[in-house]
Amino acid sequence: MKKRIYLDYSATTPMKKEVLDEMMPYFNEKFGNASSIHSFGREAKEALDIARDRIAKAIGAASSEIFFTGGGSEADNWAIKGIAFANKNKGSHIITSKIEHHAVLHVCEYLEKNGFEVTYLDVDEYGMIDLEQLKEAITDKTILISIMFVNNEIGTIQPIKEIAEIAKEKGVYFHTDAVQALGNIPIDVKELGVDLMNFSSHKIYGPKGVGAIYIKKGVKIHPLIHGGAQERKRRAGTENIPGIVGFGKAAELAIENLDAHIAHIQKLRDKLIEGIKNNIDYVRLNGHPTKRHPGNVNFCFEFIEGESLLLSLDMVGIAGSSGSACTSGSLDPSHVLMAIGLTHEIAHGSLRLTIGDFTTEEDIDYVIENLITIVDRLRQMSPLYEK
Amino acid sequence: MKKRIYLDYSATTPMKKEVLDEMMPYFNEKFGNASSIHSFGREAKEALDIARDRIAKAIGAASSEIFFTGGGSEADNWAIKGIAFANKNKGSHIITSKIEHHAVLHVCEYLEKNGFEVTYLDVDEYGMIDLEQLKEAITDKTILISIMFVNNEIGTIQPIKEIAEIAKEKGVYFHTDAVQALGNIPIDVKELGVDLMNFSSHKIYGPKGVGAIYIKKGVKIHPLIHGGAQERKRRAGTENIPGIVGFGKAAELAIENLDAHIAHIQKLRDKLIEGIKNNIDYVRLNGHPTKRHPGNVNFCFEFIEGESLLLSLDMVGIAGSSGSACTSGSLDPSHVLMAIGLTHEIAHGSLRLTIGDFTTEEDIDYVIENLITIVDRLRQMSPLYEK
Amino acid sequence: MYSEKVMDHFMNPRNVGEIEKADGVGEVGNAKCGDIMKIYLKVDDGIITDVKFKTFGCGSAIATSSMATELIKGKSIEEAVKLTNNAVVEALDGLPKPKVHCSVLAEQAVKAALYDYAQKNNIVIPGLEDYVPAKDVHDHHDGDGEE
Amino acid sequence: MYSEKVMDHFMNPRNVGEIEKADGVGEVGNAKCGDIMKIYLKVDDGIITDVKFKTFGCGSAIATSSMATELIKGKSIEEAVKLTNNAVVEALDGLPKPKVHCSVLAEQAVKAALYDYAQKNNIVIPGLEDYVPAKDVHDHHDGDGEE
Ligand SMILES: Cc1ncc(COP(=O)(O)O)c(C=O)c1O
Ligand SMILES: Cc1ncc(COP(=O)(O)O)c(C=O)c1O
Ligand code: FES
Ligand code: FES
Repeated sequence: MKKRIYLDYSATTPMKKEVLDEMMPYFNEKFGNASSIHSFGREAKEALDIARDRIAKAIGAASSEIFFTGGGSEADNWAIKGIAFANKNKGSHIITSKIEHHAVLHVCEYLEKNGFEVTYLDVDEYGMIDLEQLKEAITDKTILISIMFVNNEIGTIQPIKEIAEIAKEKGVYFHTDAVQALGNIPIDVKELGVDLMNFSSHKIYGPKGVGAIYIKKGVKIHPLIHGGAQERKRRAGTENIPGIVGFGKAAELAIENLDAHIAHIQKLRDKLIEGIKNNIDYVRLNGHPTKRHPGNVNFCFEFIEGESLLLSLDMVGIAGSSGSACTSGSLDPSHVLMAIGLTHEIAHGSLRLTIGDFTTEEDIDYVIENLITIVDRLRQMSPLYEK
Repeated sequence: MKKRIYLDYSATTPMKKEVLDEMMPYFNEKFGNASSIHSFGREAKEALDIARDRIAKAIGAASSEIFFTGGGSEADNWAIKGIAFANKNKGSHIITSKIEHHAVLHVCEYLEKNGFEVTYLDVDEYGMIDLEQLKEAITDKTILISIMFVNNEIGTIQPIKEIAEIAKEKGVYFHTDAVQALGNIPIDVKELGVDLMNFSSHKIYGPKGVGAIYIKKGVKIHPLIHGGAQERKRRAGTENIPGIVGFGKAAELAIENLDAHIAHIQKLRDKLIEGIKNNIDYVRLNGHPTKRHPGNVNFCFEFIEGESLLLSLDMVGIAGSSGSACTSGSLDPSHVLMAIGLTHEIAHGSLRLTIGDFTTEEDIDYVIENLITIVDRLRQMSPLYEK
Repeated sequence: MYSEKVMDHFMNPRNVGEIEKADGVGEVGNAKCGDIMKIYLKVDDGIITDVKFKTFGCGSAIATSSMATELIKGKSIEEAVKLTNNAVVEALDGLPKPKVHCSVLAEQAVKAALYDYAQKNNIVIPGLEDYVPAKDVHDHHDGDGEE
Repeated sequence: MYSEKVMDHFMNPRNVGEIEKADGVGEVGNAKCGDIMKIYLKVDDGIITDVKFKTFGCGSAIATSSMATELIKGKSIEEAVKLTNNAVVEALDGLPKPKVHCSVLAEQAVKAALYDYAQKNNIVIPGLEDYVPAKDVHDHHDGDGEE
């Protein structure tokens, strides 16, 4: 078979074998509904409890503060709409940043159309928010700050603890989207002091279609999905037991292997960054040089366009992603690349390669080698490039 | 191993082997994100398209009218909130029934707290709504009628086509929760004339945590989960490809085997109903005698309480469910049993046994035999029973 | 969900039945959810020599009835009146939180039977001086989901 | 996502490059998303004898540039001016819906080059009488999701 190198771990990950093994009995043996009181139901309930404990342990929370959802996006929607509607008597102002995931941004835009006011904080050229700007943005009417932990495109890590302190001081809830953080940097919700934090299983070698949210005890929030009394009446719907079991296992593995995982991907990340910088002209590393996701590589290649780059890489078996307008499905290039101050033209030539546990040194060598040729070929075709 | 007889197919089903087989490659081989343009992404996208086609075919819809969700409850929430908020300029009145699933009822109650008005239609002793009462309930401000297709507790089947005609005539959207209908009665959305219909995979031998909604072309609806541009910008979140693939396969199998499936479970259902009626005194069949889910058996046993009955059945390996207050998690017995006019005392002794593809004649014999003994034992303990 | 002890007392309840010509009978219940517990006492010389129960209710209600009767059998009425629902729960190795209230029903049924005995014999049992027979002691809390 | 033909024209684009001292040059693009297409024509006796392109854009933009140049090479300017984006799309066995607009860029680039030729030679090409050079022909529609 043709060589295939997956460098899109921030988009989604393959499931680990241990995760699948753990899930298997729950598909057609222990298949009960966790709400049923018979033995089939109790088996499911036990599995649910274990998974919840594992997630709780992974982030230093109490099990009763963990709620499962159908994914990271649902959890983002829940956090923001849930807090907004439950606390609108206190105020109607929300603060977020310009580089949030769309599952946060589009919810905020929806709320703006429904009587809420939203401040979108700027970021600097590295994608970092400004704590002073945050402080100034807080008003009497502010009920929620939502700032992501690790950016999914450029990998920048925000100062979550400092933000939490500011929020706490002002008596404002603080939510952080930690979908890209879990399993890639250590997390302790109590030490960080956040009120809400959400996760997605398929980013940490777990199954797709499962997520979770940490809701600190005492936080006032409405459900997003009403109905049955599952998840302590906060999130209705028959629990996806195999999915939740897999997520729990994936979280457990992620924490057990955290140091080795980080060391492995960081080494390869740095090798890739150096390889590109040393071999290709007119490139620019996006994101923060040090406060960055250990597996994230994001470059702009001037004079060429991202989709062409992705397609060319795909032809040699390399899977990456881009913030180019041509792949975005909207009129504009990535809002994150715009927010860090790139021009449309430069943002167009962005390439994100994200490294994971199954990436090897040889993969990186192969990528660098092919990237050199491909970038050159596309530049030769470009009306913007004059050699 | 101890005998285990699962008679709770309306709560959830085991996955069929063919379903699991179809899902397997998508966990860690074809694991891409369907939004990615590389080969891993395209494999996922293809699988997604096939599954969507299968669901569409199963209900006579166009593929572009099918949207995947994280379950039946999410789809109910989406249908009702989505229509309510998108059409509130037209009116703020919703009509539903007293026997809907909580994923409909609790959404309606939530909307009542947020400026909407809701009419809850009565049902007769068999659980049927009254079309005249429906007609009378419709006002200038009515924007949505939501009436379930097949009731999950007592199995009663509503006259969906007639309701759709009334809705159409009045220019009101009509949603039906078909979670218990799919795979148990033939469905053709075009012939029925409904605007929205939702489903849940784990009720038809597919995986948990996946659902779908049919939204007729042209229906004005807001998303419930905002974010990425998945599902044609209507439902954000990385698609649960293995889950969706499994659901698609399950729907395909359900339709292929529909006649045999119905014949099989109906025969066993009738055998169980007769067995109970002929051997145990003071019992009452709940639900409609003929317009009923082919696998649904729901009886009240006077003088005893449902949880005790379930526990006793569980001790001999039989898994069922009950509408008793003691199992409901709320102060009251099943709202469905109340709506068909049962007293608290009678509703207390309810038992639902739901039959599926893996149920056998011997299972039914075993259940009848044990039920006779158990009911007698519990009645001997009951202060209400005088023999 | 239930401990082994609860399941044992549910499946093999002790002291089920009625006592003809009982010295004290107590019936308590919750009009709303319909659970009913009835306890019969035989008292000799201030000692509970026999006790029986009938219960219409959940597994926990039956098990707590059974355990409560066991705990007061052979005891003096002064001891029996001190029986708390917590003692019953403990003796059963615990109950799921939403089921703890069923044990209150058992405590109340015992008290009601003792009160009946006191009334019939025109005595005052220490600890029952202020007792007012209550039928409605049963409320449900949080719980599990549903399919 | 893309047909085999598109991928072929993307990976092995025909007529890439520039023509020095071209008889007509057209450049179109979308200020917003930054895609740019440049077409060079060599015209002899009303016949397009050579054509080259350079494109900064997506796979579809490159493939449609390549196909467009193939379709007009050897044709008369009267024929070339009739080239529609639909013809280019068809020749490529179709394009995904959100990518159809890239083919419009190709049509416009050809027209711009022909217009430039007409201007330089002071002639009027039938079908280009009302042509106004437009830079902004590129808009994006619906699309796929994101992780
Ligand atoms: C009629 C009905 N609607 C909705 C649901 C909710 O579906 P899910 O459990 O997939 O959220 C169920 C079952 O749980 C049901 O029976
Ligand atoms: C930062 C971030 N937030 C939210 C999400 C959404 O998660 P999901 O795809 O599970 O809905 C993603 C990825 O998709 C992400 O990277
Ligand atoms: S050039 Fe932008 S999408 Fe084709
Ligand atoms: S008697 Fe109703 S819950 Fe125990």
